[in-house]
Amino acid sequence: MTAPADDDREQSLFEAPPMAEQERMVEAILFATAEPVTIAELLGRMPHGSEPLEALNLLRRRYEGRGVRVVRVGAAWAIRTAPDLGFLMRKETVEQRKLSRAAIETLAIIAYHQPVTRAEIEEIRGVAVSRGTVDQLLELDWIRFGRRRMTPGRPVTYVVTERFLDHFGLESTRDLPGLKELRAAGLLDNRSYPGSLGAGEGGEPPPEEEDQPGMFDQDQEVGR
Amino acid sequence: MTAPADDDREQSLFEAPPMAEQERMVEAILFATAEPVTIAELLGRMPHGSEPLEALNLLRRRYEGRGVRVVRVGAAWAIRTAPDLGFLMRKETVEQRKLSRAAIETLAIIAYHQPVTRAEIEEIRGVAVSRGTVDQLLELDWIRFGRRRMTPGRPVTYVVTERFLDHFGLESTRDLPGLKELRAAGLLDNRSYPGSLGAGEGGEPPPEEEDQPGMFDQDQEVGR
Amino acid sequence: MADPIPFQEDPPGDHAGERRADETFIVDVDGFEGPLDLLLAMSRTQKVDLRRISVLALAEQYLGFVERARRLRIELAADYLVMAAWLAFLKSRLLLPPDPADAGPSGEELAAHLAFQLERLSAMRDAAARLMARDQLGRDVFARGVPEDVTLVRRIEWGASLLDLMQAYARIRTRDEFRPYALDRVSVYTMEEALERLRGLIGFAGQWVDLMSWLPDGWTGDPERRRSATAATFAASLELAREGRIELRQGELFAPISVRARPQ
Repeated sequence: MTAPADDDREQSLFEAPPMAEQERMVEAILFATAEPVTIAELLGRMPHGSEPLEALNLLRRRYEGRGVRVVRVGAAWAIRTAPDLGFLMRKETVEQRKLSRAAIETLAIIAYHQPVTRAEIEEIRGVAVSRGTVDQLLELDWIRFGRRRMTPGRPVTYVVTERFLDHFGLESTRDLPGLKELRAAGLLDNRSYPGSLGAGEGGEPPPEEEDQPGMFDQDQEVGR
Repeated sequence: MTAPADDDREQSLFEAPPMAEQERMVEAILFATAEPVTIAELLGRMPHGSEPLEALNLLRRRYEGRGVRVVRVGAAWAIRTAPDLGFLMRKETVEQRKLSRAAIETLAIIAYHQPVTRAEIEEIRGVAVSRGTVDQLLELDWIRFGRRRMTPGRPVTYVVTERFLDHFGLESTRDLPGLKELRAAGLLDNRSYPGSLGAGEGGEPPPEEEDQPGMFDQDQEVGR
Repeated sequence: MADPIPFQEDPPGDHAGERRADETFIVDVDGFEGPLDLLLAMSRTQKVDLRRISVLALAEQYLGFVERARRLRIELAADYLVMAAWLAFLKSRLLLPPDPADAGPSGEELAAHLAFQLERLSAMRDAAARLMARDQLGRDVFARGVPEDVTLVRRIEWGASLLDLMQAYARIRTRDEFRPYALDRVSVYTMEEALERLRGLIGFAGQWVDLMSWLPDGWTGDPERRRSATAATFAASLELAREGRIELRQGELFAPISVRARPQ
């Protein structure tokens, strides 16, 4: 066995491509998909020894100010059109299902308070959360079940998804608008009713939303 | 198209965006549109007075040598992966499996004794060689058929291939260490090779392996 | 359910917006998502920071609303009445001096919590509005229009290192106590040897000869050696018959096999 020759071969076999080439590869992979791509997936698809994160940062800088941008979505990355050019895409615009006010508020509460139980959502809104509201958000893949809360009854919690981040152009839930101020003001604390054993004793359990369709007609409440 | 005869007010009202801005627009449109886009369509979607062909040519030049390219598809334009990066669009899942003991032993005998017939391999191993074992090595392109032996029955012989040498980092089979070197390297003194329990302890021949479908089941072979 | 009956009442102020807000919740309970929502709307009429809101004033306002609704025989949902009862309790707590025997929360604590609930609900509504005002995918921002399919390829890589190979070989070779490569052939008579011998002998076999008489010397005594020599010689005779050099004959099953050179 001739050691030097062996070394050479191994070297060339596993040497990572130059960074400029890696940047091209990341570019090609991100362009080819509509879904955000994780670093792990980039690593898996690029040649051995590649450093996708560095390539991504280069690429991101390259596309600054261009018609499309490299954006981070949670633990993944994607290319998206620049928001100021949305007016050109009227043809591509997806007719979005109008969300009820209940759904929008529930979504915001989940995003800002996650992980959060249904009882906590009801406590904050002061009204029962209808099944349809949660179903709609689950269907949109904007929320999902989180861990069960380790309290009596082991209630399920809800958290927002990566698709939620992608839809609203957020890098992470830390980037939710006004999050810091809300936290500083103590408005995200789980403050329970004074002197009570648990939260939500203040009002009787709110009535079931479904039973009273006239009370807050979801289809009318649409918008913001 | 604004004719030069138009008055000043009209001119400023319909002034086309700067070319750099038009390039961004073309970029975003090509990116987000599901089908290749014609110049006429670009013209229809961009602000009045735009010159999509010029913007397109700028964009096309910008993408030269990048991971994606602006290409002509019939009478329309689209962004596509650079041809040399097509391999990235294959997601390969590689499953690493260890060769069975039977296969590695057979391979070793062929490497050390080539050209060698199946009968000779069996004689050396002290056990029948299954068809599956040989087929697997042939499929891996690590062995191939050599010349037929000029003895009764004209049995085929096996030899190792270039790919074998390549995989094991050998210039030729003459580079394979001999018994003396194996001993010097401690490979013969170590009696408890992984998986060599029977052989190491008392030369007890391994059980008959022919016609055992589970032969390639690594977990069974290796742990023996 | 409450009918949207116009209800004229002295407006609390001359501010048009305030009046409208006041009328709204008097007239149209349908527009509210429960008592907390209504209380939040009422608190807005105080035009102060929600943290400095007068909960007492709010309680009175709410109780007044319920009273008016009752006079108008407007049917209120149960939770509105529950809230009214609770606010009446809160009001008494706030107005009466604290009872030292009562270990429950003070009126101030209860009022502070209600103020917190209202502020939190208001904050979440603002947050929801800000969220929805963001650029949204498929509306303001767009993903790739023509995703290219990723071909999935499953590949099995069989791994073996040179060390594996050498160890395997060493394993085989050390079974024979490191003897050099030479098979133990003491009691094995090979077909090649038998062929060699038969080729020399057939020239002399013009007549039928018992095949067993051709066994080599030293291979007829020991049963193991005899067996090996017999097999090899028989196989060799078959090979020569195939080549057309000899003829074979056997009278019956297990009878001696005779052989002779094939007449040219």
